[in-house]
Formats: sequence, structure tokens, C-alpha cells
Amino acid sequence: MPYEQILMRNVGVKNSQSLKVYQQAGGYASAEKALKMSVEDLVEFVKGGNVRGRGGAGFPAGIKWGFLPKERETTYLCVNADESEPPTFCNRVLMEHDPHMMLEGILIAGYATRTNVAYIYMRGEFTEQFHIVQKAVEQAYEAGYFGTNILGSGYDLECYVHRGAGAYVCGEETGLIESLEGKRGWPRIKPPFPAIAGAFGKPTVVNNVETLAVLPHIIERGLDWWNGLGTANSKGTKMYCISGPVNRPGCYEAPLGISTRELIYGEDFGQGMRDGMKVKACSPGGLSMGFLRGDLFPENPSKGEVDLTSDYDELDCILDFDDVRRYDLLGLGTAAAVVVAEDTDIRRVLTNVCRFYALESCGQCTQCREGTAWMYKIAQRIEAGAGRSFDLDLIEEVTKNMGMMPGMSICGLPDGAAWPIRTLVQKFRAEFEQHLAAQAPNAAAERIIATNPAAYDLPVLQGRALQPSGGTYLVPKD
Amino acid sequence: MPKIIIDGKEIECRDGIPVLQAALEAGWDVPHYCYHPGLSVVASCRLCLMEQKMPHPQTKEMGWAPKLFPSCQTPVKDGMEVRFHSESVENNQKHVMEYYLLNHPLDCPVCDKAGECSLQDYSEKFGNATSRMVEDKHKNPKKDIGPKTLLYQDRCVLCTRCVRFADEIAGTGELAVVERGSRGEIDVFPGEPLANDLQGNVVDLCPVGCLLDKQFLFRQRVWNLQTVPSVSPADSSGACIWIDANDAGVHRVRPRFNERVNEWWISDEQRHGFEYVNREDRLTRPRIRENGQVRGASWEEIPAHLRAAFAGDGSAFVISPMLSNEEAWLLATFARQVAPNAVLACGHVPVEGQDRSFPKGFTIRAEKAPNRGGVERILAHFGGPQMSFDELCGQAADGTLKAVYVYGGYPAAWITPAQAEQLSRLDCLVVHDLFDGPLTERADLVLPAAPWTEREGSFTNCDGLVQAFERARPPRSGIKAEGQFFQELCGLPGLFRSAKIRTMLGESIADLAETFQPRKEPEHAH
Amino acid sequence: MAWNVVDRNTAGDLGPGISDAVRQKIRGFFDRYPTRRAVMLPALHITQEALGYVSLQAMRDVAEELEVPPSDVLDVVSFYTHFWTHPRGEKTIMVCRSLSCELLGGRELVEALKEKLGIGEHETTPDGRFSLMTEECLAACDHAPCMMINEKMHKCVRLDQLDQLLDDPDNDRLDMPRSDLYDAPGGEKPDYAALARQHGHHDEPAANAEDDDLGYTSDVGEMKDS
Amino acid sequence: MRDEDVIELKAPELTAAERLYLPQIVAGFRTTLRHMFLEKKKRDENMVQYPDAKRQVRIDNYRGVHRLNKDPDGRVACVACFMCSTACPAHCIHIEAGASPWPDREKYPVKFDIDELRCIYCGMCEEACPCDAIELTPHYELVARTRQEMIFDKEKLLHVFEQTKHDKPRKNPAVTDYGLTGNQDKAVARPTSQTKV
Repeated sequence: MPYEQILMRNVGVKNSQSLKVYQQAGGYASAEKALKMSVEDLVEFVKGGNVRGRGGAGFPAGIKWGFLPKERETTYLCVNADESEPPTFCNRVLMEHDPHMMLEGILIAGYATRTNVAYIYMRGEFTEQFHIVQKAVEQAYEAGYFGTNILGSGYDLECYVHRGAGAYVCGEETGLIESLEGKRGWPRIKPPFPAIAGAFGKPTVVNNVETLAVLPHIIERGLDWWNGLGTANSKGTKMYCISGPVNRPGCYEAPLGISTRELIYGEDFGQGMRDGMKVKACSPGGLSMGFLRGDLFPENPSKGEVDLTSDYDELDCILDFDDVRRYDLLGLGTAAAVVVAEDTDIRRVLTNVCRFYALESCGQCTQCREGTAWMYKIAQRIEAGAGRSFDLDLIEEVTKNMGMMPGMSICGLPDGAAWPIRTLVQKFRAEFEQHLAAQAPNAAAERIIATNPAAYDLPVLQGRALQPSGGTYLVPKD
Repeated sequence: MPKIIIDGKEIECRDGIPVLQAALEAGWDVPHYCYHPGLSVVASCRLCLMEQKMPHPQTKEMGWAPKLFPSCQTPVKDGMEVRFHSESVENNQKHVMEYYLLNHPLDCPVCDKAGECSLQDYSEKFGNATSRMVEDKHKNPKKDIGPKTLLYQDRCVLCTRCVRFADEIAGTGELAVVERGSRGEIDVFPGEPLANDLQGNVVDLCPVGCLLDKQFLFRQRVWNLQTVPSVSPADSSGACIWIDANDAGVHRVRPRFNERVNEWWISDEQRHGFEYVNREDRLTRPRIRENGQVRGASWEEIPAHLRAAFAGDGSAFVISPMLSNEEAWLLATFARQVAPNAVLACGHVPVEGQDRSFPKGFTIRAEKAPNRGGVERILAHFGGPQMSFDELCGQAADGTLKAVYVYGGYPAAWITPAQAEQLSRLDCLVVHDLFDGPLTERADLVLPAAPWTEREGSFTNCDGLVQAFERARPPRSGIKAEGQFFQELCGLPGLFRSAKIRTMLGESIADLAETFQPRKEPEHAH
Repeated sequence: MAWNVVDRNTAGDLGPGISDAVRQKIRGFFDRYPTRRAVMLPALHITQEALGYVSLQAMRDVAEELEVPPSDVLDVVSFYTHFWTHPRGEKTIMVCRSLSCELLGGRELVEALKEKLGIGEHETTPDGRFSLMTEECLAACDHAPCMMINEKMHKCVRLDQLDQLLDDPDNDRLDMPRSDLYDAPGGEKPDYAALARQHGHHDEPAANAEDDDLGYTSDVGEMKDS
Repeated sequence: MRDEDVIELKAPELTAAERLYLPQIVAGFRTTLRHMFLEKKKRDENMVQYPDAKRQVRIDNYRGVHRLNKDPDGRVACVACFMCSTACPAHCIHIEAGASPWPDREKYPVKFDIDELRCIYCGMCEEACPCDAIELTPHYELVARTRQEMIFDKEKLLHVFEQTKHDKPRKNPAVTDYGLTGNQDKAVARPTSQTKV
């Protein structure tokens, strides 16, 4: 293996979940080291490592800790183990195979943030993983890594596993906090940020499982090692996930900065497509980040230059925190790629993506609640062979209003919904238009009348069924 | 007082309020649904978004930030510059209005909210005429969520004002949002209906026709109503209200903002307790008993009759706490004119249980009369022999008193049979009341009273706050309103105008002359 | 009122409540959190383990324990997809339908299951053995298409294995030490089959099973008519 | 009002001949006189010997007595929205609304009176009606002995519909969101929790 497996070093080892195996590999040594440092030094140390959050937004963990008010009595640490972004499963792999690595990270982060209670918010779909983590927590308590006066340092930390019950939006940090407090997982308005008033009104840190799992290794191996990995702004290693019709789907660890093509075709990663198919589309960072065109499209003649206006292959996109933006993606996200093969109908992908967001929208902000459900209805109609070319413009316009810029809504879900839907419609518009051309004439009008007779009176249908109507509210920016 | 710049115009605003509130108070029409000054801020409707000038992250130069900010959630800061009229703000308003109408049924013709619905108003002003959604709309059942309220889920815009009201103001939390996303609904737990004593406010809070009052259901279209500011007589709190009435009667009572008493809310008894003014069996003409025979009388002959009956010793006047300050003052003045030694008594004060307070301070008073404070203040001013109503009844029974003038004016039967029996032994009993009752049967002279909706004046609430109310309807045919009648009794010329009488009254009782005017509050998408 | 209005003033049959042992177990969570309300999700998990679903009466009982209005419990129950408000079968099949699974046959898997079991989503077979639901992502995209039978994850499910899988009596047995933290106390278990026979939603055709059905986020929809 | 908006008019000064007013009288009577003396043929063609003969009216847009339409189930189609009474310039429509006795609609008119004497037959009520429930019929013979008889109540207006529906069939309005008013699919107008989405 050319890339050193750091977070995944115990994956595949027998009984890797057990404390014994973890300790044999040097486990909890970093925590002991960290507990001997002063809190300030530890925070500064992690800041120096520029550990950007692995949960999707990429916000540096050390800076996040720095937002906590200096004078505080109670702090809570919430571990975001609500990994709901399809097709992401790296946290699952971590917790399934090496739960103690996360627990050690919790101990270090808890000490650095002067937390006395840590909650592991684990999504409800994790059943086997829950049992593993819960057993690991019990073992850690027995071994004295949690509880009072940990390792004789005088530091107390309680760690509880809190199970969710199936809601994507609880992976958003304030949604998670609301859910932890026993309410519906409606994200909160910010400010106040969780660091000031989070869980139970107290300063709270929410960190992703993978972010925490990285901490023991930085402390063990030092900043130079960490900063030597990855690209300019994206340090360290990352667990990449690849799924879909590739030969070897799975979770692979590599320093930040490999390309999408390498992830799909690389020997150490996906090992190419099944049956030698070509890639039609690839969502390289979790669904919300948007789609790239695959190598079904012609190769970009001017390598390195990104030309989003032409239909070129975009698999050269480097998976770090910066390069993805050149390809009109929202961000790196969870670095979990899903590949759509050439034989898949792009309309089906659109319907699936739209359904996910329509179903998982929490319903708080208007444009997300109504917009996602509306787009799902449009996507279904297009898939059923009753689309209008105007629908594509409409979807594009709605996505631009929903998630043109962050901040139009309370949480990032509508941004995350807008990006994949818009990139799908924009980048694969030619295919959509082929389907529209192939469908029965007047199919759209018939379908609309069939599903909604009340709509028959609408001006859009009176003799102008297939023409765009209403126009756009968004004035194109030059 | 911070100064902020909205759309290039500098305005001064109160400290600590959101930009939205400042803009509304300065006269901007900013669309909003979820924001209400009396409730916590959730910033979920995303309609009030604005542009704000921020320093550029690198150059630190002030410029319009690319993202929009919810103005309900942004507190005013001295010197900040925002705008509500720009391309991106208006784009957002247009889009969000379109989202609202996607699943909203267009049943305005049968919706009671039509005419005062902010969805209608905003659609016209900020939205688009046509919907671009051609698929099926969501259909939801209508729900009977409580004894007084209906919920039309179809029309809901999920602003959650009602849910927050039930949680924060009423403190009972019957309402909740169920399901999620576009299937979200407002609901109550089955068998736990919305039945707290403030629940009617959710109907006012609802910016669309989702929550409807069963009392007002299908009764009138709101554009046929005239609205008059008034003060609720249902208890002694002096809650400010609007009365909606037209030729067919009084149809609805809604809260009127008053920062010192009821803020934006009223209790259900204040809201629903007006129905007696529309009752058909109200007294409408004076009746006089002569030689054992009862006959109808004309208003013209009454003053002379009263002067004659009350001139001697042993006369008494019962001044009800249902009367306004002005009327009470005129009646007491008349009493002193005809009989300087007449007994002045404050009428029966109905009391039910204890004062009840709600989490944010709203209080339902146990005392169910609007003006005991004012009447007692006036009686104290006039001095002379005074007694309680019970004592008065006792003296009537033992013959100390000869002639008694009883003003009632209560919405429901108020006198006990025993008291009525005691009063019936008088030589002359004059009863001025709304309805026939045990007392009117025995009275020598019955005068029809007008309810507070047909009078004008001022009430003094339990905390001594004097507040004026206006007349919503003319007195029912045959009735002479109390103010006018008492004024004529006193021999004052002209038509009764409460402000004029208040000035006269203020010369002797200064603290009843000034009425309290609540701050003008902008319409919060009611 | 003659026109169609759902009556919320009366409740009708509230279903079973929770036992004292369950209450005791719920109280055991109180000192983990600074507020009682935060015990909501653990309490509902335990209740669902004990009763098989979260009945209206159970919601009231939980509300009583947590000192919140019952509507708040209804709110939470309806928000999360895992809570059932009507009885379900002994084994709940949860099929993933997110993109990775769909690309590798997740949609066909759901269709096959519906056909084999003869039920729609959020319904139970007449013998009370299986209930079916879909979930957006089970985070096993590397083993797509996947589904869960109770707590057991089945990976890379092929349509031709389906019969064998459903017939296997151990198809929901976990081969690992389980934690009973979120289990019902003392192995309390409902008589799933009887419950489902009594209340099973198998006889009605799938409500509006058209392709524009969003699927239920929870099954409160069915409660509306009760 | 601004000063420039004010136009001052001065009375014209009349000559002696003009003050006779004879030419004006002749001009004013010109049409009458022309028909009296000159256009006998045309007169005969246009004259109708009413009431033995009746003039043909255009059924579509003649504005005679009102009717209240019934829906296919024979119920009053009106949903008591008060649009007609709001639009009515003569204030001759009086409606009292109530909860409907039918499961698929919520509101209906308990009382619906039109004072045909106050009505100016402008047709605004018909324009305003969102469910085409009120229509003006081509019947213009409308007499009664008392004023009270000329106030048509709901029963009478529905009866007019029965009498006139063959002359002028009811328009079939589209599905509305406020209940059934025409020949529509009932499933559309009768939402239940099952037909959500």
C-alpha cells in the first residue's frame, strides 16, 4: 500500500474493536501525553495542525475550540456520529473497527475544551456500531479513561452514547443539539453559535468522529508529520469513500489531494468501473457537494484549465478543500464519492437526489420546505416522461434561490440540496433534453392534467403547455 | 437611541429591537410571517431578508454583503446600513411568495381570513400572479382542535407563531408541529385539545386563514366590518381591544396593543364575551308602573319623574362598576343635585376565583367589572353617606331607604333573589339595566341600558390606568345611551361627548382626566 | 359540523401504556442529561422496544415522565423516521434507497420485497412477521444494495437470495455482544404477531402508492383517522 | 386639487335667434321626427307588438332576472363568499352564510336575498362570482303586487334556475378549492389524509 493507513491501521485486524488490540497498537498513549499538557498548549498545538473538520464544512477544529468563552463553567462536547450524508460511511468504518480511536480523540478534545460531559450522538441506523461503541465506552470506563480523575490528572469526563432516530438534518450541529435536548431536530438560528450557547444553553463543541480520531495521531507524531501530508490548505489524511458500480467500493485512507479519477480507477481505491463501463457522473464529496461529469464526456483538451461551459470530463478534480470549488462544487464535504455509470438514466439520478432532500428537509425554512418538495415533483414528472424544457430552467432557478449563497436559510441543507440538483441539470442538460425530445408529444400536458385537473385552468396550460411561462425572477448576472 | 440607515434614509429607532421591527415602526412594509414582537424569534419564514453593508473580509471596505440577512434576527446597531429595496431582496421575496402559494389552496372566497390575510396582501405586493407549479397540491384534512378553534391545515404556512404562543405565552404547549418537511402540520395531541384561556389569540396570530375562531366562522366578510378601538369590560384589567361591527351587530373582538396592560393578547372571555350585546331580548324601552299597571314610558317624562321620586330623604343611587368614569360622574352629580344627602353606593362587583397569571405576565383578573376603580374614586370625591351594595339592600329591607336608583349593566343575571326581595320593599325602585330580571319585575321604573359597545367614555382599570373607549354601534332603537341621559338629567345642554365631560370631571378629579394612549404598534402580519 | 373535519377533542383508543419497569429504566437516564426533556429519544427507543411501537398512551406516559406536554412527544415521534405509531411485525425490514443503493438495484429490491411480502411501506404482513420501511441512507454504500432486518445489516443483497434471507430464522441475530442500554427492561417484548394481526395495516392497498408519493417520514398519517 | 385643474366655464352669450330655441328643439326631436314621418318601413320591421309578440333577446348576455344555479347534485352552487354583494353597486344582495350540511363543502348560503327593485341589472354579481353560481337570465318580465314580493329569496332564485336552465344551460366551472360547484371529480375536492400529496 503506497499510502500509510493511519486512521484505518486496525481495520482488518482481528478483534480490532477491543481495548486490548487498540492499546497494543499504542492506543491511549497520546491521551496520556495530552493530559500532561496544559489546556492552552493543547489548543494551540491543535490550531497549529490546522485540522479542518471532516464533517463536511471543513472548519478548523482548533479555531472552533477557540470560540468558547474564556469564562465558562460548563462545556459540552457533542460528537457528531450522525453520518447521514449519502454515500458516506467512513465514520461507520471507524466506529465499527476502531471505536477506541474515537474515544481517545474525545478524551483529548474534552480535555482541551475543559468539557466534563461528552455525548456521542449516533444516528439511529447504526445498530451494530452502537453496540460496538457502547461496549468500547464501557471498557474505557473500566480502564479509567473516562470517569473521575482520569489517569491521575484530576480531569473528569463522562461519555454517553445518545442514539438518534433517523433524521438527516440532525447531522447539522445545531439540529444535533436540538435533537440531543429531546426536541425535533430543527436547526437553530445563529447567532448565538453553539460555542457560546449550545446544548442546554451552555458552550458546546460539536466535532465529527473522524476529526476527533485524527487528534491522537497528531499528538503522537507531531505537527511536522501532519503538515507534511496533503496539499497547501488541506493538511493531513482523509478517509475517502467510493461507492456505486466500481470494482472495489469501500473506504480508503489517503493524504488529502488525490484526484477523483484516481479514486475511481486507482489500484488502491476503486479499481475501475464494473464491466469496463464509463463514468457518466460522479458526486465526489457526498451528495450535497454536486456532480462532476465523468469520462463518458470528451477529455478536456486544455488540461488544468476548468471550462464549465463546455461538456468536458471533470474527473481531474482534486479532492481537497479548494480545488473542488473550481469545478462548481460546494466543497469537499465528506470526500465520499458515488459513481454513476454510463447506462444509468440521469433522470433517475435526479429523482433520487430530489427525493432525498424533499424527505429530509426539516421544514423550517420556506424555500427548503417547499422548494425541495416542488423539485421532487418536477423530477418525478420528468422521469415519467412528461417533462418540459422549461422545467429544467425552473429547477435551475429554484436551486439558485434556495442555495445561491449560504445564509438564505437557517442551516446548510437547502444549499446542499441546490448544488447537486443544479449541477445535475446544468452539466447533463443535453441528456435531459434528449429525453424530453424522445417523449410523447403533449405527454407533459396530459400528465399534468391527469395528476392535477385543477391546474387545467392555469394559464400555463391553456394552449401553451410546452412553452416556458412566467419567466424568471432571477436576472442573470453578467 | 441608535440611528440606522434603511434604503438610504436615516431613521432613529428604539434600542435593542430587530431591524425588522425598526423598519416596520418607521413605516416600511416589510413582508414577514414568523416574526412577532411578542414571541421568540425563529427566522424561519425567510421573507424579511435584507441586504446589509459589511466590511469586506480582506479590504475592510464597507459594501453590500453578498448574502441576505434575516432582518427579524439582526438587532439594530448604531450606524448600520441596510436595504429592503434591491434586486436580490425583491427576488427573494418573489420566490418565497411563490413557494408559499405552491400548496396553499386558492379558497379565498370561503376563507374567513380573506380581506385581512397577509398572504393575499403580500402576494399582491411582493409576489407573482401565477403559480408555476402544475403538479398536485398537498391536501390536508381540516381539524377540530379545540372547543373554540378550527385548524385548516391546507392553508398553513408553518410560521409556528401559534405553537410558540401556546408554549411561551399561554405556557400550556398544546400545539405542536408534527411530521417534517413539506408534510409538516400543526396539530394537537388527540384528546388534548387547545383549550387554554388565551387560545383565541392564535387566531389573530395566524397570518393566514389556517386557525379560525368558531364564534366568527362564516359570520361576516371582514371588509364589511368597521373597526373601533375599545376597552374590554370583561374584567378589571382594562385590556385594549378592537371591536369589529356592522349594521348586523357586533361580530368580533380582537386585541389592541397596549404595552402596560395586555400587550398583544386578550383572554378568551374578553374575546368571546360580547355576544350579549346582540341578544334580541335586551330591554329597549322605558317602563313605568302607575297604580299597579305597567306602561311604556317616553324618555321625556322620566327626568321629572326621577326628580320627584328622589327629592326626599332616604334615597340612594347604586352606581355600577360597568359604568364609565364620565357616566358615573354625571349620575353622581345628578344624585347630589336632587338629593344632597342621598346615599351613593358602588354597585355589585362580580368576582370569580383568583387572579390568574401566565408565564410572560398576562393576567386574567378575578374581578369581572371594568371600572370599580373609577367609580370608587368618583364616589370618594363626592363624599357624603356611602355604603356597600349589600348594606344598601339591608337598609332597603328595614325601611331606612325609600327610593333607590339601581344601575346594573351586567352581561348576565347578577342579583340574588334575596337581594331583589329586599329591594322590592322600597317605595320607589328605579332599575336601569340591560335585561329583564328579578329586579325589573319589581321596579317602579325600568330604564333600558346600552352595553359598552353602544356607549363611549373611559374605564379606570385595577391599576388606576384610565383608558378611553369609543362607540362601535349606535344605541339600539328606543334606547337613550347612558351618557346622554345622565347629561340631560344634570341639566347640561347639547349632545354627550365623553371627552368634554372628561375635561369637566378633570377639574375636580384630576387623575381621571388624562387617558392613557398605548404606543402605536405596526401591523404584524395580522 | 357536517363537512369533513378530523376531531381532535376526543382521543379514541390510545393503545397500551408503558410498564413500571420501562418507567424505571427511563428514569435511569435522567442523571445523564441536565434536563429531563433530553431523555426523550432514549425514552422513546425503550418504549418502542417494549411495546413494538409508540402508542398514544405511551406518548402520554413518556410525557408524564419527562414533564412535558404530550404534544411535544407527538412532535418528536413524528419528526423521526424510526418511531412507529401503529403496531408492526416481529421483524422490521429497513431498505436503503439512497443513490448508491439505487444505482445497484435498491429500487428493485424494494419492489421485490413489496411483492414477496404483499405489503407496502409502513405495513405489516398478515402473519405479523414482517414490516417494511425504507430509509434514506444506511451508511453501507460500499455494500449496496443493503437492508436491515431489525438490527442486523444485510449487505449486497441480491434478488435471488431474498427468499432464503427472509426464511432464515436468524436473519436478525447479531453476532456480537449487544448492549442492552436501549433495550426494554428485562427482555420485555410485545406479542408482535398478535398486535399486527389486530392492527396490521396489511388489508388496505398502499395509500396513494403512485410514484409521486414522498413516502412517510413517519406514519402519523395513519393516526389521523384513528 | 391644484389650481391648474380648475376650469372656469363662462355661459355663452346667446343671440336673439338662439334665444328662440326653435332650431335646437327641432334638432333634438330629429330622430323622433324622422321615425314619425319618414322611415315607416323600417319602423314596421322593428316594431314588436308586445305583449302579443316578444322581442328576441340574446340569451348569452341579456341581463334579466337573477337565478341561483344548482350543482349536479341539486344543491345550491353558491359558496356564500359575498363577492356578489361586495361588487353590487346597488347593494341589493343580502347573504347570510352558514356551515354547510354537506361533507365536501364547508360554507353555503343560509339566506340569499336579492331585491329585484333595487337591482340595476348591471351584471357585476355574475362577473364577481368565483363559482358561476349567480347568473342573470334572459327573462325580463318581472312584476309583482308588493315590494316584498320583489325581494327574491334563495328558494325563489333556485326556482328561477329550474325554470330557465333549458333556455340557458349553466356554465360548468372548473374545479375550485372551495368545494364542489360543477361536474368535477369528487376526489379532488374532498381531501382526506389518504389523498395527501
